[in-house]
Amino acid sequence: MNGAEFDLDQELAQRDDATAAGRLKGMLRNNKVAAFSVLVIALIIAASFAAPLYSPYDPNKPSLSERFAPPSRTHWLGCDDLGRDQLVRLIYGARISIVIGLLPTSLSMLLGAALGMISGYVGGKTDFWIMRLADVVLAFPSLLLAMVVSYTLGGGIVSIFIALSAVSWAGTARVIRAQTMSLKEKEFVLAARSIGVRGGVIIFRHILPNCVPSLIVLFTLNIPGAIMNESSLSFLGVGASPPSTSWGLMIYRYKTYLLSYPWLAIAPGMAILIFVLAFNFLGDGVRDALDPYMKD
Amino acid sequence: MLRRIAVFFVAVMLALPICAFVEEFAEAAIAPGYENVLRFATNDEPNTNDPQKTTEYYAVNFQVFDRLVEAVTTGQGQSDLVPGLAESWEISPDGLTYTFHLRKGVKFHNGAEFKAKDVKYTFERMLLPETEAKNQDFIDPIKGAAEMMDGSAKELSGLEIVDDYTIKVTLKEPFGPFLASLATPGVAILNKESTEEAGTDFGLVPEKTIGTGAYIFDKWVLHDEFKVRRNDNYWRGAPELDGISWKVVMDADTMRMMFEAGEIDVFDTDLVPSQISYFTKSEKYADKLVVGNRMGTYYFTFNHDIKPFGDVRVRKAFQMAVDRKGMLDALFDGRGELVHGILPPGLYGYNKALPEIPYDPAKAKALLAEAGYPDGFEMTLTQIADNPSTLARGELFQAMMAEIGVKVTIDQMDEAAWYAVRADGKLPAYSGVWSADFNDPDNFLYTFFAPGNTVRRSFNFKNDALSNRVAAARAIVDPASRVKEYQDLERAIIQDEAAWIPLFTTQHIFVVGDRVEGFKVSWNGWSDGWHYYEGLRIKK
Amino acid sequence: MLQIRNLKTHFFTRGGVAAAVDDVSIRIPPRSIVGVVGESGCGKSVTALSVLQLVSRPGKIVSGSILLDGEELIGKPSKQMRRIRGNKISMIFQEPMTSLNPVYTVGRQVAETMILHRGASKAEAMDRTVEMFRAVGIPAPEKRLKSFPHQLSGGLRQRVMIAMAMACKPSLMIADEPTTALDVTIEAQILHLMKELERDMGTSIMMITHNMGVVAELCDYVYVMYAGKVMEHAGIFDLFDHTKHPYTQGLLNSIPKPSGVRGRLFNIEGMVPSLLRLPKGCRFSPRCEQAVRECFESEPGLYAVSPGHGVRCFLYRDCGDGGEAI
Amino acid sequence: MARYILRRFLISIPVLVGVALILFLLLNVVPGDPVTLMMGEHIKPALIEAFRARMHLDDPVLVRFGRYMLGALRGDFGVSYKLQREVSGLIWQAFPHTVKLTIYSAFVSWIIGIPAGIFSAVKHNTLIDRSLMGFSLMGVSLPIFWAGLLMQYVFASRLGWLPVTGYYSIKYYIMPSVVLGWSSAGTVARLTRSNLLEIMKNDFIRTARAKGLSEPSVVACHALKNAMLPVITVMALQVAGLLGGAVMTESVFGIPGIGRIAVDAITHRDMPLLQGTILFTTAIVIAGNLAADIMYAFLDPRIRVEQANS
Repeated sequence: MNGAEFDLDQELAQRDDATAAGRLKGMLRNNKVAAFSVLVIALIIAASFAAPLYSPYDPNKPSLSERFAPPSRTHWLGCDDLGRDQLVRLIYGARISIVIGLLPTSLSMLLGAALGMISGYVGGKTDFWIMRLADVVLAFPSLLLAMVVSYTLGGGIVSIFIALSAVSWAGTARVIRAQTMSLKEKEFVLAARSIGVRGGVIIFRHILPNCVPSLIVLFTLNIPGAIMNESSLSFLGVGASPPSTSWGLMIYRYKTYLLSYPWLAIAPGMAILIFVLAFNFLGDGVRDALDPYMKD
Repeated sequence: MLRRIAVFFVAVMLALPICAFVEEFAEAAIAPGYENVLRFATNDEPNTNDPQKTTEYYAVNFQVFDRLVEAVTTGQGQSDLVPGLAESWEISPDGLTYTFHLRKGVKFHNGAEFKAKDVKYTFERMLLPETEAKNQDFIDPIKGAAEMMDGSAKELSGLEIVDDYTIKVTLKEPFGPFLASLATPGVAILNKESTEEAGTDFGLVPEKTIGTGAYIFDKWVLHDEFKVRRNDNYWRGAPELDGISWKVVMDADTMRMMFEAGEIDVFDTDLVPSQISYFTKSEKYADKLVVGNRMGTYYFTFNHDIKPFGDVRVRKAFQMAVDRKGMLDALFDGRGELVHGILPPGLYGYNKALPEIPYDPAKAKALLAEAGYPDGFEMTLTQIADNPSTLARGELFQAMMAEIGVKVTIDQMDEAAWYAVRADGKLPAYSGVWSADFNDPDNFLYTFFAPGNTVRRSFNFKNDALSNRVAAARAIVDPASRVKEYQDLERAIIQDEAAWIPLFTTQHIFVVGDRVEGFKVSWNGWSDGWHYYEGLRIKK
Repeated sequence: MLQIRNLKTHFFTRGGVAAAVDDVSIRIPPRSIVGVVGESGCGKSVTALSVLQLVSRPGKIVSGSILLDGEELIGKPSKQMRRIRGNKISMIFQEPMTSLNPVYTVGRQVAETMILHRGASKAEAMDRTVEMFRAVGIPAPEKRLKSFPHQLSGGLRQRVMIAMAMACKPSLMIADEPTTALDVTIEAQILHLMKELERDMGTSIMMITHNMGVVAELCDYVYVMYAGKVMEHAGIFDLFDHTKHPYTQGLLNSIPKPSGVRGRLFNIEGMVPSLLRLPKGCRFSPRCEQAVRECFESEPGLYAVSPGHGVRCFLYRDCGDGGEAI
Repeated sequence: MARYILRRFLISIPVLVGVALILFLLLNVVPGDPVTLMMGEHIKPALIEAFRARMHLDDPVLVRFGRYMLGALRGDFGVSYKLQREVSGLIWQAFPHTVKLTIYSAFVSWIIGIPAGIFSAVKHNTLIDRSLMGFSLMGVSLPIFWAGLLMQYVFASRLGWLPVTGYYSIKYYIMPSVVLGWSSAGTVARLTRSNLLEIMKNDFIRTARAKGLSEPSVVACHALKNAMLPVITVMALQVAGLLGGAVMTESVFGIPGIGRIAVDAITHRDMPLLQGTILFTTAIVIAGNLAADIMYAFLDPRIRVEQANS
């Protein structure tokens, strides 16, 4: 028995929400903004992937007679410079923005988590070199690095994947490394090591599960960055292979009509704003709920 | 103590912007000194203003230098060759020897008098390998040019100084458009002494970039602005304007806002073709459009080395599958004219009688089937990334090809890779526009279809007989038979061989602000032009 | 001097309402040291924080009365309440490291109280701080003024906390487990210091602890709390010599005996119940060895076994009601 | 202290060399030949050879890297392919504009971020908290070039209050700084908020309250200073983010800074210039981190004293 002061909150937290999932559920109950964000994100994702089921127009087929048609009952957000329905293109474009938000983030998480755990667990020279590499990557202004990488690899969506993964693994690696190092000293890990369990097994059995909450937090917080970077990379005109498109590319392409046909440029910008804002709110909520380790 | 310093540092950082704000806010909106300056904008920084070392940035060169012969704009898409620094010239009957009588009393900006040695210096500098000049094409028909370029000669044997004001130029073989090519901005005349002295600073440092032109190179702030000022001692008479400035604005959409906010005087719609319909349809700008015909042709290419483009039936099918009128309407608001060959209307030697290539997707499909592709095939169209107007053209092409069953993938490459692959003859297909450097069919046919050039432009045109005729046509002296030969070649290459898909020529539209009066588009419809002509002035 | 009457402080949580302090009455006479003992979670700290009205959300004082020299503190406007905190009632905490702000010197933190409540100038306050440091036995006080908390040992830090608490000569000092985090020798010194201060300055002390040894050494009067309720209260000699409540007996048994008979340090079976799921009947019944059927069914009142000695246990029902220590 | 600074400084050298090496490899394994692009289309093969020889483009990559680093040590970063001038000169010319933009933007981000963070921490989980955080996060969620264009449209083109582009005086910097500053205000607000929340849970806050301090004084005197220490670090780290954002902002608002020439260099494959700008920017970022650490050490007595003792 110790003399800790009465802390009911903690007591409750431990009893009701012992698991990460439980705490996330609690967050959705208490944090209305985060809950609403989840709804928005889910709606956007569902709408975009179900698009072929209900879309009245082909997103890629030009219709020269309807060029720059203003918003109307048949075309809610009007038509673009080649007469394609803007709303339909926006919905289809969401897919690429979503994939770009999720895929490189997942890749970089995997890479960062793996390197971070190896670095933290093995220590020594391995740790030194991995962390110096992380320093190097973190020192680059990430957007410029992504631009260089995607320019090096040539346009196209795959190079954007690689570019975005290459710039964002380092932050993850640092956090996971720090956690691994503290977990490594925990009794259950020491016990496992003392009976000769192999390093790889320890990492997968004992360390990885304990890093999951941090990974979830990092994941939600990294997605908006990836989507924003994609839109910035589109500034160079690289990205999805035409005629398919992404939100970033739509802004890039239609910004030129901002003065004459403003809806063309405003709609994809708003879409990014809403989607990314939702992810930011969700990320904050998730971090408030799960974050035992990270401060910033 | 150290802590205090840190605190102080933070405080200063916070205070700095506030001070700056107070200090700088009360400042005039329009820069003083620009009251009588014509203000342009460009979206690309020149690499240099050395006329011999650039192939694309002539905005300053036109104003600062003069040429032996000048091409002046006489009407929309029309030009005349008039005497420049050469007062007069004689051409020998065999077309091999040109004798130029130079103008006397012309002064360079540094006060030195223009003499024959300057012409000799200019030509030899262009040809010497160590100069790394890029415009050698325009003078390489001169005898001895090849020897200079490969380093075996230090002097140009085909150029002879008769006296200070007379030079004699001998060609290797007759070259019809020689005079016209001397009028291109790349062959501007430099001053021997000052250019030698400037060394690598020539073209970069304004005060060391000396010419005889109507304006003096005044300043160049990188990524911001470059400017020329009036040459009061200009031999044709000082211009009316105090100067001309070019603002470097990377984002063309920003440029348009600057124009509307009155920060620039002339808006070049070529930089933002998407804005054409806005300006042409707006009543506000109806009387502010200055329109010139472009001496240029838009086209799609295909690489004859790549299956199935070796088959003329496929190429013809493609020619018929493109709705060129629709494309012109959609992308350029219909402001232009369809082209059925190579040469744009208005160019010397343009053939009005060329039969029209019809838009006929059904027949195109039939032709494809005949060639063995009833279900179409897949192909790649390349373009340089970050070019929305080319992309729009490509996407329309993509959709039109889909109609005849051909699936087009658009591959956006970066500029360097694109040029490198094209020079290797390996680009599968692309679209582009070619505008005349000088007013002659040679500038078009030789560029694309001469042996070697068809590879460098990724055509790989297989009809060697025609290619060789393109090269041989250069030496024809008689104007009438020259024109006939070029027209025959054009018909054979495009209408029979279907070597490319000609699209259209477009108008070049400038929107000119309230202050400006008398602005003219240069004869070839370029963005850069020689802004020394009657009537150009700024309203007071 | 301080009278807590029927104080109820509840925590309104998602899981339900937790009565952390449930009908507690405590009296602290002038110039005395009163102990409040119990396991963690018994509500002793919340009682202390309630006195200063520093219970934070989701906790809330529901009812009761807290009189300081006859003046009601509950419901006092926060501005007036602030004049009492640190001035008339001060408080020191368990962990002297984290209770001091790491980015300010200790001198400044002590002086702050005097500047705030006594309107002293900075120089005056600093002089007084030196005096206070001397009074609480900090060596080289002038030098220590400029030290940061992390530069001091735990014992010194607690002395600083005490100096801060005593700076305005309050009539009551609440000490919440002040020695738990310290070594035994340091603990003895600090306890000695507190006793001295009580004697010299006449400040009453409300001593919150789980340690019966500390109580034996320091206190005049003791309240034993369990799960939000006072289980037994008595004068120090009554409590040790005539221990009545089974829980108190358990607590006392947990003190290591000098005789060398080593039993388990704490021999009460089971855990403190969750405040959200209190057992029916007596709260202690599930752990009580002497519990009878009745104990599981209804709650005992506070019975007076002798004047000034109350016990909440059916074993002493016969002694009659009125065990409130008022 | 001096030793600490020196050690931190020495660690950053290999990082910088690593950055240079990665960049060099990245830029030199690229398909496509910048020479074709630089020299134009009618160029004779002999000239290309000459150019390649002059630029040593045919040596092995590592030899070129070594040569480059030796040059860089002397401050010679080569000559820009496109602009044909010394890269170092071009960078120095551009740098002041970027510094200005960065300082102004940082200022904006603090003005928005710090108060927003403080108020939303104090009013934790209320509507005020959510809307302040929402406002700050909105900046993070706006694509910079889109927001920039919208602002140009509204404030310059429609209202005529501000100039569209330029960098000649403070009013030219208003829009770019707001766009860029707002975009990083969210980070500052987040950090301020979470730090403050964390700090407010500390025991010494309870001590301060028990002393009788009012809630605003508790926050201002006791919590804020502790909470701001990490924020100061972030301010310096922000430099990296702002420099990245400056790429977009400078391009849209016509500020001839580092970001702008970097984009120019990317699109023109101007390797010496690109390499120089990125290396320089990275050096600034590293210097920023170093400054952050040192500043942190000065401001936090715990670290300061430890360093002094060691």
